[in-house]
Amino acid sequence: MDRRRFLKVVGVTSGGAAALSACGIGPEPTEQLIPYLVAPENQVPGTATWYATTCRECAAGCGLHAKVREGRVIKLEGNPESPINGGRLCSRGQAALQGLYDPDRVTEPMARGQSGEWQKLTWDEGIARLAAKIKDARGRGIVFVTGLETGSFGQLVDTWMREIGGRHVTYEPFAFEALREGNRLAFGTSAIPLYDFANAKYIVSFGADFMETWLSPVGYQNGFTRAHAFQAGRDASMARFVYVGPRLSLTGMSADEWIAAAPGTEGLMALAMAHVIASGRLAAVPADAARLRDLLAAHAPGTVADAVGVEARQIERLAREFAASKGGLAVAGGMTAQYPNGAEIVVAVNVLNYVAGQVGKTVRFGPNHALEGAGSFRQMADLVADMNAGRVPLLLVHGANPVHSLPGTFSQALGRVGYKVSFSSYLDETAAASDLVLPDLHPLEQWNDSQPRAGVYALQQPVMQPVLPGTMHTGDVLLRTTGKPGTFRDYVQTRWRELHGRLGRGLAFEDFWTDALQHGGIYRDPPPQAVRLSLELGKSAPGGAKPLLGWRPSPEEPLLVALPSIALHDGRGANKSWLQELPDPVSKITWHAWVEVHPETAAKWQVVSGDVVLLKSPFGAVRAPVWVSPGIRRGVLAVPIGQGHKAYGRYAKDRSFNAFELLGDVPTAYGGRAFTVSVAVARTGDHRRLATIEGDAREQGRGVIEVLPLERAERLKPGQHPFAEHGVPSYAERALEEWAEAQHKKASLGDYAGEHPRWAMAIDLTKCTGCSACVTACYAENNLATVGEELVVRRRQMSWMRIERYYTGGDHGRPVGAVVTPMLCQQCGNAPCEPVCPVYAAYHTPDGLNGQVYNRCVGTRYCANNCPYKVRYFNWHNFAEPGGEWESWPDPLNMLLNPDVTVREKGVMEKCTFCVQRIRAAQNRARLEDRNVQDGEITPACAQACPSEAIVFGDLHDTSSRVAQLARDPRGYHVLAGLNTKPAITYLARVVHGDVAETGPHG
Amino acid sequence: MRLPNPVETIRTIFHPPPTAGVLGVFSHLDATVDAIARLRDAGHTDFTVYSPIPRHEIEDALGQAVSPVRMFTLIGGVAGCAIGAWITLYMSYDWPIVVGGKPIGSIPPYVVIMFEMTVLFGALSTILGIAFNALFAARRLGTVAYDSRFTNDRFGIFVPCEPARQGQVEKLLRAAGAEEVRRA
Amino acid sequence: MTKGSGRAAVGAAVACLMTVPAAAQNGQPAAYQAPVISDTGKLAGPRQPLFFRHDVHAGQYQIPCLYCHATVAVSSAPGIPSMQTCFGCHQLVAGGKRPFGGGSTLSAARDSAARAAEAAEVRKVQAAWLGKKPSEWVRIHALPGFVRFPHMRHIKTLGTESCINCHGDVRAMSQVYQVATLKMGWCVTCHVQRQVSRDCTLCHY
Amino acid sequence: MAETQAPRVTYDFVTRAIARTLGHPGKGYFALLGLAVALLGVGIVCLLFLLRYGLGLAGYSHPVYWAVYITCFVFWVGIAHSGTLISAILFLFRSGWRTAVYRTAEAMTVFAVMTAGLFPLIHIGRQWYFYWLIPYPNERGLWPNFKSPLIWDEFAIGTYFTVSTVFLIMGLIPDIAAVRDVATGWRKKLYAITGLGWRGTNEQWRHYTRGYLYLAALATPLVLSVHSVVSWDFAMAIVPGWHATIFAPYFVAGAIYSGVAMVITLLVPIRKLFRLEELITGHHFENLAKLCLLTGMIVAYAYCTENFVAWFGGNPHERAAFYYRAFGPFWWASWTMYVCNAFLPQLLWFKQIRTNILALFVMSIFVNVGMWFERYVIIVVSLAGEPYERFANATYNPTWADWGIMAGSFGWFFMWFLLFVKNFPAVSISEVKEVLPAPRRAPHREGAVHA
Repeated sequence: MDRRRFLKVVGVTSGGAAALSACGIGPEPTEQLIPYLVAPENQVPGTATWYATTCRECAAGCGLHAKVREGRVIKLEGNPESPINGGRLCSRGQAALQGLYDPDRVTEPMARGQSGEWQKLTWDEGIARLAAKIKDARGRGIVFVTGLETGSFGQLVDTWMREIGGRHVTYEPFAFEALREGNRLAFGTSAIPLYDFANAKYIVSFGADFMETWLSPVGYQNGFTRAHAFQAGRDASMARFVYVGPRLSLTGMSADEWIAAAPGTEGLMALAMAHVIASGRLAAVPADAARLRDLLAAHAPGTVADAVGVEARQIERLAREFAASKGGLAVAGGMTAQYPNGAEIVVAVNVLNYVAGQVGKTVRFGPNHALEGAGSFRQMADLVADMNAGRVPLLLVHGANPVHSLPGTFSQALGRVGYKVSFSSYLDETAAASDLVLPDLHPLEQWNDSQPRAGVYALQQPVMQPVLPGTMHTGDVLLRTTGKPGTFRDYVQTRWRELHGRLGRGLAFEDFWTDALQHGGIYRDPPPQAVRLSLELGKSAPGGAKPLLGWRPSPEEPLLVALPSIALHDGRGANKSWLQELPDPVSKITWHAWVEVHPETAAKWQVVSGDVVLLKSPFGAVRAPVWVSPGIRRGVLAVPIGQGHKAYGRYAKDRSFNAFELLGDVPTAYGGRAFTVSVAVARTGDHRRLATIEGDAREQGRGVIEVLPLERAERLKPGQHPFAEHGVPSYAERALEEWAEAQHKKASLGDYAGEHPRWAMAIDLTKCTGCSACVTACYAENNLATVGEELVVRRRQMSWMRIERYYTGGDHGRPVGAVVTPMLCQQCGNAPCEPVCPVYAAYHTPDGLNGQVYNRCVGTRYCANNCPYKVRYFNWHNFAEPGGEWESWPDPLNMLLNPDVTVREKGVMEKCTFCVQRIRAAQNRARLEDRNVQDGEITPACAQACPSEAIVFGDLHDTSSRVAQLARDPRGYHVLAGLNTKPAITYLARVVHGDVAETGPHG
Repeated sequence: MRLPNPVETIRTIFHPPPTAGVLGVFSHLDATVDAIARLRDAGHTDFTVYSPIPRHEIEDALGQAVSPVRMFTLIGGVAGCAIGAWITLYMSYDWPIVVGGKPIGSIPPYVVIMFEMTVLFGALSTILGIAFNALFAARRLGTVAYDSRFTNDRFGIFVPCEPARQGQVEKLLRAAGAEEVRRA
Repeated sequence: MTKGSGRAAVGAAVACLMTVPAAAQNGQPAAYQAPVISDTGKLAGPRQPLFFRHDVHAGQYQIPCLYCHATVAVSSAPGIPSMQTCFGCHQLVAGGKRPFGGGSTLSAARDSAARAAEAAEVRKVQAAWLGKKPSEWVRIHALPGFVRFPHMRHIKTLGTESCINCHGDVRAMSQVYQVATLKMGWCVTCHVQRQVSRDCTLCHY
Repeated sequence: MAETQAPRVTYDFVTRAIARTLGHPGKGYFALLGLAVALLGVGIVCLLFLLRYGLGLAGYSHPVYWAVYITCFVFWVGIAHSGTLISAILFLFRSGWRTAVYRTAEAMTVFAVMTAGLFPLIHIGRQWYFYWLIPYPNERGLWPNFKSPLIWDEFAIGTYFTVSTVFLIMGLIPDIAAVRDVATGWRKKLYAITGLGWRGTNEQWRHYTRGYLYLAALATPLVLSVHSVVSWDFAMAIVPGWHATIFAPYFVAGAIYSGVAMVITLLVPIRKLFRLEELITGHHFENLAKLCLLTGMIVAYAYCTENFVAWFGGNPHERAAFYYRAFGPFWWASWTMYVCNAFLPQLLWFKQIRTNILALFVMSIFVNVGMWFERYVIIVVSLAGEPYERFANATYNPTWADWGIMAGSFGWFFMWFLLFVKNFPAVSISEVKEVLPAPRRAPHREGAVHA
């Protein structure tokens, strides 16, 4: 595929028309049809083209497939060939699209005028100004701050900085210093290994949120569910997962056991487990582990139990199980556990893995994570010091927003910097504080490459021409500033020529290059790297003492944990309405931040959910609405990171509070930043209604979620149906069936006569983690409107896919847990919503869907009242009205609208239809090729995105299809089956280790 | 020949020439009833009785047949029911759409429509019947003498007859107790 | 009433359909010569920026529809030809040299004038290509935003000559205008006649 | 009952007394009319906003998809019921006391239905497509879904409006003729036309009385059907708190209950305003009060049944729904309804209350409020309380758009009512005369036959 030709295309052309015709219900006026000047190859109007590229929303570097219609990229999906994410993609990755079409992007170069106002510049002026500034700052401490750049761009910056005597600081707010330092202390290498969840038999996470922001969440979640899924007949069928941490995070919700150890003592617990294993010789303990004797001796379960707040017996049990599983994996180093002694905890966990002989098995050095190359928080602190000392005449910032993540210090220091240049595409806090803004292209418009993991050479290609002609790739800007020849694309290619030399495998470079473009990069398995316990480790533990008990939170003040938001990450996602409106998987709160409080603590303070409290730390104070949750340890508070922007755009600005303001800016011993701080709490007397989608935190035994203990699940034989409705005598059963049959006959007329597929879905609750990637996928695929905070407060969110999170236990001393289930239209066979519609807008299609004909709907909303699953959503306002108060797609966001799906008008009911547009597309394709639709050919957006592959779609009437087999699974059940709605969605009961987690009083 | 003046024709339709006869005004019900009896004995048949309210004394005295309005009601009702059945079933089968797994044409819900249509058409045709019979088709309406007290507190009897026989009728009415008698 | 007219329209369409393949086989329209248009004001349909003559291209020279609307058989959208496609021929074909329908009746003067006019239109095409300014066609057949019409399925079922069912016989149109109502009743009547599904979600989603 | 009438109440007196009410209206009347029109204006403004910006302006939330508008719809339909009941059913039962009050009740019925009918149109999302609910032949070849209770509603309300209107007009004809013959000026012209040339001949009475009888016979089942159909809008749905077999009788009783209360509310001032004390006596009010008590008891019984079945049936959803009603965030609404509809009316057991017109007036207001809240509780609280999916339940707060349009509906109703009572006989002249002793030469036992 020849990119140069594609980029020569003049005008987005009838793509614009397609977008128009997708907007609003009702015929459009006559519009212009502007033909291409040159028809681009592999672009068929009305048919999507896919381009492979790489996601740059976080350091994981997942592979992308970008869906392009008439020159506009309209959806992002995972690249199945990428070893990082294997075709899956998280919400953040999918929302990159909204970053591309962000209505608040900087359209052209700007510079501060005398009176501080912005002046538009031409690129020549801008580049000239930059060159001039560099000329007189040359050699006097130019600093270039970028995000983690492991590819050509990073290299370009490095070499350039070397030339002009500057320095290059890569800044990631979540740089995992503790993890790197911990590995260095334990193994002498600060590399971040590959954690092989998929082959683990027993997983213990010490505060590592590997489903949210920890290293490579999509890949790790996928691996985790492979290990943790229940599969009848599989030996040692289901790995056990224990989560140790102060807060029941999204990751913790999937755990079979949640242990809220005292914050900071996770390390002790790990060592105690290591102690048990080593002393009991429960595993093939490596010889050199003997050096740890003193260290472990000091951490017998009995000694640490009180400190940790966990009974010694429990620690011993865990240790035995961990060792016995012969596939244990312990992970640590998440932000929520990044205490001042974070590194020590990682060391302890490394010791546990090592003692259990898992290093090299489930913990594999070699395919190391790119974050190893990220700068540390200490470097940032040094930079701030230099800036304050006036040693930084020129500061260049790209792909980082330190003013937001380091409020206070950095912004103050900025004042002492001679000249500040930002290459940000958005006017974020840092860009707003700079003197010159040279807007970069969005990663989806860029040439670039990266190495998210050793052996993975990921390539980025522009999947469409720049949305804003006034923006320029920073790489090109640098090349032009330095007067180097060629474009950045050539620069990338020269690097790849060198790569071709090493990995070419005899291919001609052009083929090698094209191959890489088509597959999104080159994927190789690097050689495994053997590690041994570092010699320091034994020494660093003078026997007897408790070296790893370096830090304990102050007992009187509550400890606050700042947690990375799965949606907003460090705040970079805050200007994307999809991510703002995505309910947090745990709190189900949208559009604003909150502070999590344990019920008992709340009772003590006499606050309820929604009460606004003042949180004061030594570093700052914020006002935060309380959310009372059983999923947090007593006396611990948690606030999400990412909100509270002072700039950055319409969706992010002045929204809630910035958790970074509470955190310290002094580097910890391991050169990182502590994400915990002791705070003082004061009631303000204010109250607000939380913008949550949660109605009731308890399932109340309504049979929405069924849970099976593993022992029972394993004993289930095919054909058994433990969840089938009881109480109907067999003769009545027969009579009912005959009656239903007669009804069906009377309904098989016209289009309904003959054979039809019955589209159906199976959702495995053992796999579903609640990560909500499917929700964003649905927003992207089906043109769902985002409604904004005020309307969510009124419960008017439009999300067709609702992830329900119910807490379990917590009363009568039962352990607190959580169960999640995706709730979407069940496409009932006997749908209550259909007969009540006076105009047949809701009706049953021959292939078993609940059709919803938007243009026929008059909006009586009777269907929504009568839907027991409450999965119908109403357009209360006109969300597509340009410039309207509730506009959801301000230009150019409307360019991401899917032309295959009608944009609904005000006053119309809408709902999930199993992505009927994809079904029809597949049927059209099959018809053209004179064949039937194959099983697995149709994948709804939610199933496609699901990182844990929990959703399976297909034809129920095709008995050989995967969904039909799963529908017969003994674990299968229908939600509210007692209503005889005959849903098309079969849920597979969640299997848990140990006894059933009560889902409610009647459960 | 000259064409008839349309205005004239319409006037003659709405203001027909008065019928000759005698009008008796009664203030008492029993007197009126008495008069009716005497008139019938005297062989008068097509006289008109005015009363401010319906009284079956008068009806009995006149020995009227039952009003044909009931046929209107019956026919209307039956027609309504049929129409109700037809639209529901025809419209269901014209474009068969399945909702809630129910049969295309399911009678129970349609009974409601049929019932309502029965009442609607029954009522409307009843009104038609009354209007047709009582207001428009009433014999000699507007041509017979009338007194505005008849809607208030007086009863009245108008006996059409050629001037020659008016004398007897007057006498008869007076004898029956008419408080006032005049020729028209 | 409306329904009736819809049926009539389809009847007509079906009639055309039956004549066309036959015509195609014995190459009947070879004799067809597109008329000279001196006054475009009288023509039906919206005035296009470029007086493109379907009757000349598809009628007189029998260029198949798919030559320009290439994707109609594989995609839901028929595709408008790129200027490159036009120029592909018109860098050689200057225009104004074709045999005129009823040309014999034209006086020499009017004949040359007409040829000059057609040549001028062709020069517009060349100008558009060289000036990299694609001409902005006025859309004629537009469906509401809530309707999906997969062209390829209809072509697959009815054949590549079936365009006229809905678009009328553009081979005889000097300027294209809308023939069928393209309203729902009209679509449904055809679907009913051909006994194909009229399930709502075939077109509405 | 003839004996109870003072001798001075003669035919002539009746005619004059009622014709007098049609005289030139006073300041008070215009003040009331102005107020009504002002309220209507408020409603119209709110409606315009609703049309422009969407239903989001009202207080709906995710599970509460029906709220104040449907509440008002059911409320007004309920009000409409007593009219036809009094005029038709009591007519068939030949209960003489109805004659003085049925005209007011009937007018109220017609205007209440006119008001109720607006709400379904207002509350739908795309009001401009309301006509898609009507089965008319269209280009698309689509018909409405007769399985939907909303279509039943459309037919029931449509029929009810038509029939009660013609019923009202029928009853009016002889009376208009009567006032025609005593009126002067433009009113005489008006009544000459609207009187349709009525003269009270034996022919006219013959057909008229018959036809009236059949109309009554048709209207009676209609009354019962209409509110049954309205109740099925809820009973046919599977929402806990809606899906109950007792709904039809429960709603019909409630409707008549609220209707009778509204009749009292309207009659008391009219009686004062038009000085009709001789015609509308304490006797009439006491009968109305008894009717109130009867229907009130039925409603109270329905409340008990609902709650008992919810508890005894053991269906967790049902139980939760009724528990939520009584003790959830909407407890105040539920208890307003229980107190106003079930407890307060027990006072009507005492004759002193039944015969004390002021007390009845106050009581009727309470019942009206209570019945409005009954509908609010059934609709809003059921939807909010137990939507099966625990996760999806939510609360509900009405907004200015809800209150504004509700106020407008009252304005609309009273505007028509006031215009009516000043221009047409608000009390039936001929029927009141019917229950008076007919003038006779010889004394004659009357009442026994007719009253």
